[in-house]
Amino acid sequence: MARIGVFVCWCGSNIASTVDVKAVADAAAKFPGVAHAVEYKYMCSDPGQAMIRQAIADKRLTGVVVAACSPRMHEPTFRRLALSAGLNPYFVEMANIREHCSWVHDDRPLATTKAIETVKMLVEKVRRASPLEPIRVPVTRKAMVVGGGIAGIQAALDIANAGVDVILVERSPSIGGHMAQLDETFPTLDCSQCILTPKMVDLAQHPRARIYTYAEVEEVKGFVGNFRVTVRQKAKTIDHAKCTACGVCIEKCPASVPSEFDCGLATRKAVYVPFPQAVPAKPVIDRGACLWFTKGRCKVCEKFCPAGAVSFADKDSLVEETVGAIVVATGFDLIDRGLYGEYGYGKLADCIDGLQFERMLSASGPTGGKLVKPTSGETPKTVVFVQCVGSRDDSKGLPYCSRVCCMYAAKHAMLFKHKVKDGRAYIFYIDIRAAGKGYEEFVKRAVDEDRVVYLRGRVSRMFEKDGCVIVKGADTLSGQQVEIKADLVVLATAITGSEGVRDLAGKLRIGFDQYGFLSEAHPKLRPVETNTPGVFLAGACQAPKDIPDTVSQAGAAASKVLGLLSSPELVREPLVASVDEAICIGCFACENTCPYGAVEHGLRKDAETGLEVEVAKVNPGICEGCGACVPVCRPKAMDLKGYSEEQIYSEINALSGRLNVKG
Amino acid sequence: MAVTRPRIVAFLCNWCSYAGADLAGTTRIKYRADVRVIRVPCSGRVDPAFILKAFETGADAVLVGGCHPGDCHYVRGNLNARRRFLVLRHLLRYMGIEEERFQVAWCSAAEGAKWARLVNEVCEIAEKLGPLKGFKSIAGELATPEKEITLSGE
Amino acid sequence: MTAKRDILRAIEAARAKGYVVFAPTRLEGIPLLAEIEEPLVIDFDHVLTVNTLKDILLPRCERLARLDVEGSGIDPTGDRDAAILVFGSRPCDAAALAILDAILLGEVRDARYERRRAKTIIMTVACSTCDDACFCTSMGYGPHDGTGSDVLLVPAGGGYSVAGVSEKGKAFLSAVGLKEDTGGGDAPPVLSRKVETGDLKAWLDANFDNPVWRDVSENCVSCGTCYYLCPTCHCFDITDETGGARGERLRIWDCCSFSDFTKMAGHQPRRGRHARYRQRVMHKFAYCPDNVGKVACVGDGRCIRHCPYGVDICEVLSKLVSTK
Amino acid sequence: MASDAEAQLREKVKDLLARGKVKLVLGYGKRSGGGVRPLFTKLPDDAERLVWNDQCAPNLAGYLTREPCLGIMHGGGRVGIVAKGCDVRAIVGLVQEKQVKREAVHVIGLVCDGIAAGGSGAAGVPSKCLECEWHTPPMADDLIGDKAAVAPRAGDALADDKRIEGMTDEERWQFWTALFSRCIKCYACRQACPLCYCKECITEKSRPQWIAKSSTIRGNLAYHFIRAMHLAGRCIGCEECRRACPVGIPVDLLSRFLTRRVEEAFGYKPGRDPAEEPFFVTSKENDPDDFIR
Repeated sequence: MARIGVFVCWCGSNIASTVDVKAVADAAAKFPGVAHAVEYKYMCSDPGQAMIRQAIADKRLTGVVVAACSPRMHEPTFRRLALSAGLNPYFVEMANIREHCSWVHDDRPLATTKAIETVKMLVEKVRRASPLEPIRVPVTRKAMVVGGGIAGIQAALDIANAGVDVILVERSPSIGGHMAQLDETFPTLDCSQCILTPKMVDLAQHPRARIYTYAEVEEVKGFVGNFRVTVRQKAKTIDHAKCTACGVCIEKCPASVPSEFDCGLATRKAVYVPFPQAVPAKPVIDRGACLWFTKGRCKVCEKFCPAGAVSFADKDSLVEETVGAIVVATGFDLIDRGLYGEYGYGKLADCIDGLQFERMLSASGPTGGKLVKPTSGETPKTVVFVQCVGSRDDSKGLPYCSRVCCMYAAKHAMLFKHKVKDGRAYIFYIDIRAAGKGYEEFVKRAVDEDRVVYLRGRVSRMFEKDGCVIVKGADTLSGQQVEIKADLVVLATAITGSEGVRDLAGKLRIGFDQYGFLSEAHPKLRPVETNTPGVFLAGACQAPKDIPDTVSQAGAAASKVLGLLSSPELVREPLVASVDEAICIGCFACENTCPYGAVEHGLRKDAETGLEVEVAKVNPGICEGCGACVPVCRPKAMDLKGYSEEQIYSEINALSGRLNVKG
Repeated sequence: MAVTRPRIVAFLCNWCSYAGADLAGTTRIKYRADVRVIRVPCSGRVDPAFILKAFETGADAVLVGGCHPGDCHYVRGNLNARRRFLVLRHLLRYMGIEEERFQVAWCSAAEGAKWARLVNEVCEIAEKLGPLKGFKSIAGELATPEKEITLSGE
Repeated sequence: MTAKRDILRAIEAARAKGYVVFAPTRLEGIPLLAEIEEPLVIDFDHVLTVNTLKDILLPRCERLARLDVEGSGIDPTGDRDAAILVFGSRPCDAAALAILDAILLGEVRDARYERRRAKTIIMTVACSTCDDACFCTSMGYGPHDGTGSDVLLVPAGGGYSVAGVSEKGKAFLSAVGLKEDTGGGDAPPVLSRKVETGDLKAWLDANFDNPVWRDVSENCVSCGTCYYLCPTCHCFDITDETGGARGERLRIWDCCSFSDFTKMAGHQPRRGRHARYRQRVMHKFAYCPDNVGKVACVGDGRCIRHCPYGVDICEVLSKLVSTK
Repeated sequence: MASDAEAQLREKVKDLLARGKVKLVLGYGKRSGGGVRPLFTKLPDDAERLVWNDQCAPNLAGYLTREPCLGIMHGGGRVGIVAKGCDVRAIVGLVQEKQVKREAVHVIGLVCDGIAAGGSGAAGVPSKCLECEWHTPPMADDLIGDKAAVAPRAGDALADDKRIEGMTDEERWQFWTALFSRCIKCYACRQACPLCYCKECITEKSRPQWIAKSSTIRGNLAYHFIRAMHLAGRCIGCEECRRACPVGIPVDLLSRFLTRRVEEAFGYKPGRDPAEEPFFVTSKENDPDDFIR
């Protein structure tokens, strides 16, 4: 027999001024199953809580309804209280008679009626409640980071430094990512590699870190605390255990292809190390370019390798790693300039993108840091930088701002001027967005000290004319059409999610938008979490970011991971779905509906036929408790704890029979 | 006895609509007191049986509040529900219950004002249509009479 | 011979005396036994109504009590006291009452059934036609049989011969001013169906576990049609239905072919359609004879006529007895 | 439905059973006193008793989720089934909903140009035959019958619908309550429905009791209301429920109406393709939402 206690809160005058709290308590006292009903000034205050604790003991209450503010406010408070008083916390419900009643109604009788009926509903709900225990899931104290750019490196380092094992998976032959391609970084103009490479080395040598380069995530099974990730180690064809990184193979290799790292401004061999400071510094063979794999002859490298490290028999291998949490740091790509007919479809040789310009600037780059006009090799005198190429351009389907272009365009212009003292730099912009620490000052420097010319407007067309690129655009400030005869044009092309990220998102069951950026769980309050518990985001894979933001998000992701892995087991709210296997007919509508893959297959011996039939089972470690599976279960074998069929039925049922409160 | 006021039963998802209703409170936006709120984790939890039962037990209109598409705390619960609700509205109409008596709204945690407006609108709809007689007429023994109590006067 | 109009007059007279009158009518072409306000709607031409006297004496849904947890608590409810006249039901249905009486008014008496039975007059109209599902003769009854009736009307020429079968019936006749005249009625129709069941009872007693049960029940999909339309099936369930603080306790029909039959009592002991179908046959042709000395089948043929999947009790019975 | 089709059918079934391709074939046999009824064909010689004519209304798919078929399929055996277009759509539904493994059934599809008037309870030609787009089954292992010979029936499949749509809300409510107050809750409609395969129906749930058990109008309406929702977008319109109803309620009206609405709104037609996901377990960002505030 239920013995429910109802505690009506005045919340000072917040509730009492509009709701007749005494009438509510009196009415509640008469509800079936209610053993005790009182009102008090502040239920959440110490005396208020003491009062409830006392009543639970004295009146041997089996359930508690606190009629006060929103459960989103104080439900945890009163559930904790119940626990401390020896009552299962899930026997506590809150009737929201403040936010949903006293604060939004003036009419005392009507507000009081609503309060009474609301209390009645929750009394009925509590009467049908069942005791629930927190779900405990053992946790594997190890993390995986996908992507070896600055975001991944930083996250991995932070995790490893905290004493937790970490595995980093990078698709290319070396970690480092885009940051390794950059020359100097805004707003301080310090050398990118000088600050990045030490981190790369730290990670490579870290006792708690393991790096898979030239590898990709093949499959992800399991769930938060225990992901089972299968990693595909692509065949390197060079045995790194034997390789001494002497470089002879590279020297001798006859096959050359455009270098990804140098953005096609230079070539690399089929057997290659992407860049001098690469980690690992040992080469792999690009089978797409290797003559042996494409034409079936050569094997020169094998002949010359002193260490006998070349193994053409090498195959892709699959490795399974169990980790408790995953950080996705897959970074970004630049959009294809081919989108822009008006800019020559990316076919103008003297028109390059920002990353190519970075390579050109870099001392270790294809030109050794010398700026050249690709067509002639001369030093460019006039350089036009164009911002928002793709970004903020609905006509190209990219409405968003790529966030870093304003800054790097300014940086590029400056660095150009530093190298070519008598050069002229023009920047076409729409707005200047320099909202970072020291950013505005940086742009100002470009204008004041380096005399960079800013033109507000879009470039309408550019085409090649006697060895130069003619750039036509509008200067919307002077209201004039401008035409510039440029030696070199640098396009700040828009940033999108990196290629292949959609597959990965599918494997991890996390969302992404149409531009390939991964979805955070909440844009403001859960910016590094995803909708899959245990999977976090760092860096440009979530949205365009500059290095400082990327590094801080990487740190945030790392701290989330460390928080998650800080205890040997995971404690989750027990408000999850569960299946009555005796009723389940195995149509698995629940499985198709569940956004988390929490429904698994089990076997049940059917009482009627004696056959072993497949039935649905909910993995409480994965279930998020949304209850989407219940309405699609026709026989109602599925139910949701805490919002059970019976509880909701009773709440609705409690409303039959109107109440009229007379003033 | 007072004129019978409309009875609206609302199922609100915990993350958006319920929070939106909370916001209406914290910002003291006034609206009609004829709504009774049932909190559910997600609009995807709302079963057609809930709506049927609500009508059976005297609701003149039912309102389901969920997150805007894309904002669902559970990724796509609201979208799955949307399909059911569309079908349910057809069924209600086909059975002779004005489909306007069943309303669905996307209401975010930031839309306190929208929540207040929704309640008032649905109340007006219910008043325009008048009390839902159908289910009352078949409730038989289960038709519970109205009760009256008076304020404590304190 | 009594003219039809005199009979209709008698029905009017009964209504005048406060009888509630049930008679065969047609609803969208379907013959149904229903309460009538006006004798002219009575349908004399049907073979057999879809529903049976059970609808009146053992209704498919009957309130046992009202509940109000916030008010008066639980109070038992009776039903209306008016006397009932059932006109135009067929001999097989009337015969079924004799069986129901034996079961429900044995040492355990069903008070509600008894009360209603006592105030009900069964005015049977004997059959002038039959269809290929009828097999009353095989069950020891016939198209002109009076078993279970209070009054029996047998078609005679254009009209009817009238006989008071029970004392109750005779009294009723004089009360409504209808004279008995048992002058020769028309010849009864001849049934095409004949069931050879041999010593069915002995076979049933000996063959509870015979695999043939699976074969004969293959077509059965465990719906309640045969039970709900059967004039002698009488199993029921009791359900409480609530709305808010109000509720009612109802007695409703239940059916041994449902997979949740007797779930209330814990579990359905009969696993599989064959077991449930066997129960139905056993109950009618073995258990009832054991318990009340009567076979619980009158050969009205509804279960054959209305089975969506052509389960034919006659074929089943002959198949059973012919199985070793 | 030429009798040579019947002959071919018998041949085919005889052969399948003889070669042990299937352990059992669900087909039609003669029913005493005219008409047909399901025939469980187990031995090659039984094939002679199979019939195929315009009386073959019953949808046999429902037997696939019952014994003995369940046991056979579970043991790795195959079950043959004689099926018209509408019946096959039910089988497709069962495959979609994981009740039957495609490879466990051998579908003997029959080209069908409609069953006889009154074949599904209602007077006149069954409306399912009037709107039939499946004279040739959408899925079959063997196909018997001449596609060319199909002569579609004349008549308006949506006549009932139009009548009901033409009513006022008040009239519609009266119409349904009058209709359903006739229901005796014998559950013949449920048991006959090939897609009502639940072992324990929600009507049997008492905690909570969403659907009043009694056959009061209250209970009947709730039952048919929920049933319609459960069949929306799943009902393949075989009219078994209507055919089975002893008191002549056109039980299929609701679920078929809803299924048409589902097709309009989501372009989904049940029983088309076994690989298709049931519509109610998925959703699209661009689903219709004009009714949402």
